[in-house]
Amino acid sequence: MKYVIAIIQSHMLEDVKDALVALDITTFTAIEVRRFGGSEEHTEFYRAAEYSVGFLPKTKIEFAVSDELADRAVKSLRDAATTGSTGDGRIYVLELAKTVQIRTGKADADVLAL
Amino acid sequence: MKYVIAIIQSHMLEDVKDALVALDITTFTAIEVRRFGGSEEHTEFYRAAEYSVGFLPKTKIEFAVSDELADRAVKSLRDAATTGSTGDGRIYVLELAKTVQIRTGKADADVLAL
Amino acid sequence: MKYVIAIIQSHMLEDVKDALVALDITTFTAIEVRRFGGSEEHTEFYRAAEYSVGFLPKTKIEFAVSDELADRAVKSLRDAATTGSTGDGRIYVLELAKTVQIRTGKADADVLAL
Amino acid sequence: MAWFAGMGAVCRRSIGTVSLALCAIVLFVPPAGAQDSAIDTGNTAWMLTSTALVILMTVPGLILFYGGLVRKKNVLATFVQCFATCALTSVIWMVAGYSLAFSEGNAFIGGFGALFLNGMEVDSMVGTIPESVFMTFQMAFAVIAPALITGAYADRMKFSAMLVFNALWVLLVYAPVCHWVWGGGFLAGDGVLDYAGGTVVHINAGVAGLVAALVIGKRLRYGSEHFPPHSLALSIVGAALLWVGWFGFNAGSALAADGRAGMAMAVTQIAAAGAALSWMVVEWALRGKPSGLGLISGAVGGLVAITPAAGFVSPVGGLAIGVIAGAACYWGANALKRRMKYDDSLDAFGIHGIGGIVGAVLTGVFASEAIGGVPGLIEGNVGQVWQQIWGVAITMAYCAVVTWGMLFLIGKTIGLRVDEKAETIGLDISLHGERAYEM
Amino acid sequence: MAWFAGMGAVCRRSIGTVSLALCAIVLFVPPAGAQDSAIDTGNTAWMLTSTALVILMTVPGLILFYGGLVRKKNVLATFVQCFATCALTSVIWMVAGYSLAFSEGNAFIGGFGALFLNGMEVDSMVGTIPESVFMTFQMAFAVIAPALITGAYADRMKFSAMLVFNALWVLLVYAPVCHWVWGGGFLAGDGVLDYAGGTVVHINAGVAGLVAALVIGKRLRYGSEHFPPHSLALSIVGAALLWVGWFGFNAGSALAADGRAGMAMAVTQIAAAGAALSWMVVEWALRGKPSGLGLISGAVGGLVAITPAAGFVSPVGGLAIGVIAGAACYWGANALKRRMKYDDSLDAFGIHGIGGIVGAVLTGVFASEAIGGVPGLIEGNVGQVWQQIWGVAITMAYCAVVTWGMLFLIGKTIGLRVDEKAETIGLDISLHGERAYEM
Amino acid sequence: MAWFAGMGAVCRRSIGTVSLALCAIVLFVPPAGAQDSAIDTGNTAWMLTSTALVILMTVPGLILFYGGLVRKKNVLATFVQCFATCALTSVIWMVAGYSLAFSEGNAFIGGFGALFLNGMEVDSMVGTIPESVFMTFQMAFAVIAPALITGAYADRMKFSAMLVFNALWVLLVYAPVCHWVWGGGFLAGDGVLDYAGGTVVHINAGVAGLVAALVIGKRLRYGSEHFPPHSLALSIVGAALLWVGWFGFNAGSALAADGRAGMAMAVTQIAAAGAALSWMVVEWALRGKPSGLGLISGAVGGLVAITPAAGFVSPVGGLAIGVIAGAACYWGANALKRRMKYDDSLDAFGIHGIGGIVGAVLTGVFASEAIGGVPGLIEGNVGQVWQQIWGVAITMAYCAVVTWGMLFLIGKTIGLRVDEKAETIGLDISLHGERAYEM
Ligand SMILES: Nc1ncnc2c1ncn2[C@@H]1O[C@H](COP(=O)(O)OP(=O)(O)O)[C@@H](O)[C@H]1O
Ligand SMILES: Nc1ncnc2c1ncn2[C@@H]1O[C@H](COP(=O)(O)OP(=O)(O)O)[C@@H](O)[C@H]1O
Ligand SMILES: Nc1ncnc2c1ncn2[C@@H]1O[C@H](COP(=O)(O)OP(=O)(O)O)[C@@H](O)[C@H]1O
Repeated sequence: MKYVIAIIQSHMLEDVKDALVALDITTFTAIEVRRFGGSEEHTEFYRAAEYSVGFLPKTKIEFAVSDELADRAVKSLRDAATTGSTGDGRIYVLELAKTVQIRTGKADADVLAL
Repeated sequence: MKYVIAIIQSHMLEDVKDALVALDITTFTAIEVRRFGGSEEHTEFYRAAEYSVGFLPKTKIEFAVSDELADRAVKSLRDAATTGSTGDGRIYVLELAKTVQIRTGKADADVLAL
Repeated sequence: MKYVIAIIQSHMLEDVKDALVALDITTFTAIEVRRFGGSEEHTEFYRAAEYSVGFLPKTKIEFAVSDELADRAVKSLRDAATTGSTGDGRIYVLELAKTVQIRTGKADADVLAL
Repeated sequence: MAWFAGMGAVCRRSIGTVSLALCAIVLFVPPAGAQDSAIDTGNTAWMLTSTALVILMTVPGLILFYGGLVRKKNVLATFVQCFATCALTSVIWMVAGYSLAFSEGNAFIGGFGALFLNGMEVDSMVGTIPESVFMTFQMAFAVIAPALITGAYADRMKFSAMLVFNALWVLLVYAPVCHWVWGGGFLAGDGVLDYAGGTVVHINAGVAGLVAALVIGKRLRYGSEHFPPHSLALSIVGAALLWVGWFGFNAGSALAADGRAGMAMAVTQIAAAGAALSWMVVEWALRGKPSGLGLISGAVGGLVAITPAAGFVSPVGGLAIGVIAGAACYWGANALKRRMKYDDSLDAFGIHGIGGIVGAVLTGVFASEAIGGVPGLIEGNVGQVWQQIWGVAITMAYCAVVTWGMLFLIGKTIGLRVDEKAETIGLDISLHGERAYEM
Repeated sequence: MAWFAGMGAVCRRSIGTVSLALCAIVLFVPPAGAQDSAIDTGNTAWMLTSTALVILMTVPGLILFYGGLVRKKNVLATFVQCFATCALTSVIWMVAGYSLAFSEGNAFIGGFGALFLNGMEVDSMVGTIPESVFMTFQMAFAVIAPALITGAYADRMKFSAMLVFNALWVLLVYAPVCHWVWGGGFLAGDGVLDYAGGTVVHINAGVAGLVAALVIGKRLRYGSEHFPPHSLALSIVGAALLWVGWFGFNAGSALAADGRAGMAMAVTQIAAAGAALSWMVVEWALRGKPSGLGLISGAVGGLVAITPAAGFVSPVGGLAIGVIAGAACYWGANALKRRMKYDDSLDAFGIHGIGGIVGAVLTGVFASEAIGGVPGLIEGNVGQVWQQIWGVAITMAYCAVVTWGMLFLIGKTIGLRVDEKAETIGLDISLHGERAYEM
Repeated sequence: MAWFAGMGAVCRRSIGTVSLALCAIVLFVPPAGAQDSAIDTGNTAWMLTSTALVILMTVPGLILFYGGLVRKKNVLATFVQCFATCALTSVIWMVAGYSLAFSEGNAFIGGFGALFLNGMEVDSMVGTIPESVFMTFQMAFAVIAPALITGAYADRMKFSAMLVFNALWVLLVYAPVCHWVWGGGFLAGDGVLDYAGGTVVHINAGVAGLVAALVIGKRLRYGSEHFPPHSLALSIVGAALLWVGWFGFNAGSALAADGRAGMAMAVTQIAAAGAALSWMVVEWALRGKPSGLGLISGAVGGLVAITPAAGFVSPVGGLAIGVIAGAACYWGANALKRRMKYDDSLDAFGIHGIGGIVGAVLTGVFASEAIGGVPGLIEGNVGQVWQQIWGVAITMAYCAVVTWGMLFLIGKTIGLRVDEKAETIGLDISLHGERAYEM
């Protein structure tokens, strides 16, 4: 099983959601993060305070998939999240040792079906 | 060592905390996330805008444990987080290669004792 | 490749950023989390409600590095994030199976150069 | 309104036991038709302003004060409860509430002569101000009383049940008690002093809140889960707006821009300040830290307590009332609440009920003949304290019984409480389909 | 301002078709020099207060109302648009706007006699209040009109283009229309009733907003992406402040603290309440849940609709106007907007335009001779409705044409819209280099 | 207060060097007992309103303005500092401050005749308004001055030390300076013009802030770490409320609802607008983007600068003062602060100090005989500028020395600053045991 983490442009979340749902990945978590990226650095002023800031808001999503589905999921996600401009983000795939569904207690539950 | 990620109902956080502390897992991180789950989708209206939204707030917690403690930790967590209704969430266990305690610089520090 | 997660004191973020940039790790994500730590527990009162709270705000950062760079990155990060007092946090290094740059679609892109 | 209460008091003191009937005539505010007294534009200007200030207390003052204290998932519902109460009560008041409170009736309740504000013309006067201004000022009072109650049942009441409850409560509890004190009813006749509504608004709302909290029951997981205020920043801003609006509430109750209004404003400021400091000191001593929530709770408690007293006490009396009220409300929202184990979510009773009772009684203690024409205990008039206690007791009893009856009936028909799932998800999503903040 | 409109109406009714020229003379407000009428401190006190209340409507009322409705990345830009409009319009008004609206001119526009407030001395009077107070009160009106328009083009307009547009619009659209209705121009001469600016402020701003939304085009990804309000909590607070400030807007338009001001305040409260409930009921019936956004949208719609009517209708008429306006604005911000497919981001037209039109027409229906001296349809004066429609039509036509022209010119020169990248990143960062909230 | 200052000025100009003693008699405001002048309800109505508006400036205006500018971990502490200052100062003022400022004394300080407001009866008058209103209006001024100082030492001062400092400062710095200018003291006698408190409130608070920033030292990691405002949205709302409340501050200082109050209100609006635009333009030119923080900083700077001038200058003079002050405060909060390397956290000196000084001096330049009875430099009265500079200099010197002494003593006894750990964790948790927002 794989644990997929993706950093995407916040405004692409809807498209990404649709792509995942199309693969029957119907649950995932999303959260606003700040992305630091040298290329997008800018200067902020607050009265006398001048400061170079490189953070922009992005959305991070996370979900689990079976090994079989992993590649297709990553591809779909990537296709859905692309705008072609800098700052489109990145996908990370981690090895997942085990999952447990809290409600049922079932281990390694049907993550494919989820 | 294992890195445990759990998505739980936000109002179960206190119970989960108590369960982890009982196992001597006395530090962990928590954060509010949005959970997308098809089954909990609902329609939101903002004047003329009508939109189907599937996100509900949940809490995500993360902590590291030794291999020996991992199973007990997952079980305790699961028992504490269960309400029996849809949306109780899920636990993910990832392989953890290494930890470093920043204050002391000690590698693979006593994650069990933590 | 490694996926590095670090929990640090929020006010050390700038120092950590500089340390990572010095290693050519020019992008990472950051987010505010709540850290529960038994040792920092305190009691909060809201009129009649009295409650023992162990959460303090911290910052969590995440980034990917090549295997070669991993150790240096962890060491730099640790050095930059240390204040010497309790609550300085912890670094977790996870195995990273794969990365994809969304804009280009390139797999396992130059994470070292990033 | 001090005008009426003061006159009532004077009345009674001079003509003794036959006062009730007589005063009812003298005090009666005839909404049906113009009086010939000339308009005073200065008084009118101040009353127009005061009306705006009292509306400011409910929206956005109370909205923010209460909204900041609930959990994130119930913020919007709390806002909506206050806002909808403002809208609904305004209409109810115009349709029938004003008539029941102020049109010609008996010692217990007004009549139907002013339904739909019938008889209120452009040139109708109440004293030196247009009746339209008086009516709207009173409307703003009628709005805030049920809005205060929402704090007691926050986080769990059905929205539909709340609307029905508030409409009934304004007609069957607020309007009668308002009539007793300001509309020519028996309490003013008996010489009970209530300058700006300590009894009518605050005790009334506080007791109704307590009854509602008891009938509806505790929030789910109350006691086991922590319910920290989601944003004390909002609550402090709300308390600040309440403070500012309260000048209209208290100094506006003079129905004039005169020395007594000025004195009412001065003691309002002083009592609020004294109570904030008094709660702060008690909390600092007992808990080691002075909290922001404590500071504003004290200030609101002081504002409540000075409300009945405003036009009757000197600045030093106001300071004393504030200091006592701050400590008393600390007790009410802490020790009392813990001991009694009810879940009055935002302390509608602990602060408005207790503050109101303390203020009403202390009005009898500190009233100064030089200020409002009526001496209190300190100036040797022991009887005033008993009159005040009588006023408090009859209001509490009436309010508790009728409120309980209403809630019982609503509970049996519509149902008072949302189901467990709705309460767990939060009222914002489950009742209104929205969230207060988009993450 | 009712004073002028009222006089205009009276004028016309008595002297018929020659009224225009005559009224223009009678109504003319001479800013250049003192009149000999005596000051009334009560009226002055109320007008000073009203001025503060109308400023409160724009900053912070409208700021919060609009700011809460946009996405997180455009919050600050929305705040800044309103705040900068407040600053810029104040200066424009002082330099030339007041002169064009109120100094001696012709039936269409005022003159240049009061540029830089020339001739306004400490003791210059307008009726019973100092001219300085009248001028500042009018300034506050001039401020809110362009600020309302910002809601239509929120999230995508260039800041520089907005400043130029607002400056031109105040001079070329607002000042003339203001002159027509209150400055001695032809509309008041024709007997069109507009007590507090339904036509001058709300229809004007609503139509300008609609034109702007059409010319500038939709927001990127409008329709495909969800744009939920980032904080309905802020919007509710903003709506509450608008409500409170509106007392100054409507009751202040009496230019006096008298019975008519009181009546205007009463119907303002009643209409706002009625409209909030009416939108709530319609939404509850059609969508299953009463939303907080609906409640405040209804309240604002009711406040808009009662604006032209305030000093002319009875409380019952006010309630009727409110209830009708709540439902009409629901339609305007929902069905109409969906059908027409324009992206009026925050419904400047759907609420202020529709509410203003409904209110202007209904003023002709519900006007009561006993209140404002002019009967409406219900009292048998059918012609008043046609006069109202005439006033609405001419204002809409003029406003639409001139606004379109201005936007066209600005579009060709400075450019109206930020580029795609700036819009995607958000205006807060791209235009102002800041964020509203630090995470 | 213009009334006093104006009289002082007139006095001095007519009777020359013996003015001091004489004026002290003429200007003296006798708090102990009624005067026989008749009450003017219009003036009283406006002063009651103004008092509410000035309280609105501190809570919630300043609370939001300052609270938005600090980091998330210090939000509540900043709110509490202002709120507690409001409570504490009110009590201090009632106990002794008012007496020291306004009861009979010498040219330097008042006496003890009005301790605990002794002698203030319901019918005591000051001019045409009740003394109780005058006293409360002055109390609101006394509240905002120390609240302004909190901006300088935000994020690091002990709460206990702050309370002691504020209490002492009100008694030993504010009350004397207030006496000099408005209580019959030597500055008014010398002909120094200060309509609404530019010297008494803003320069005084700004200088005290600068001294406090220097004595307490910089925030930890100042310079190396970035301290962005946690919520400019809150700050903009706060600035808007300051703007609205300032009408009470400036136009209220007429102590009447008359033409001069109207003129004061008009120039207040114009100067604030001019200064906001002026800062915006300077920032846009120098930094490429007009920021929201800049816009509101400019507006507040303009409001500060027009404060001493309000009742003395024409609208064009007001615009000039605003435009100059906007640019000057930009310099004060940017170039000056960077060069001097002090950490005046929220620019209490950079804006209130610099704005106050610029305003005080420009009052001497733009004062117009037609408005306030005193000509300025432009009308040929060169001496007025020198008088203004003298007033500024003596206030700055006195304030700096006494403030420094107090802080020195408090530092040696209680200690001024929280420890490093508390500062790092944040004052919300460490001092008050709470957070402003629950995540
Ligand atoms: N495949 C997945 N990847 C990531 N998170 C998931 C996945 N499936 C479920 N979750 C998380 O688990 C939580 C509960 O999921 P759901 O399936 O709705 O409840 P239950 O497991 O009780 O049926 C959600 O908050 C969601 O974020
Ligand atoms: N076992 C763990 N799992 C997850 N996070 C942890 C764990 N142990 C510590 N942390 C994180 O490390 C941070 C510091 O922990 P703590 O032990 O209190 O400090 P220190 O390591 O300096 O003694 C906390 O923010 C906490 O979130
Ligand atoms: N090495 C990395 N570790 C963690 N996050 C990264 C890393 N590289 C990029 N990201 C994330 O990917 C996003 C886009 O990065 P960037 O390189 O600027 O865009 P692009 O990949 O389109 O050139 C950022 O939000 C950043 O948080």
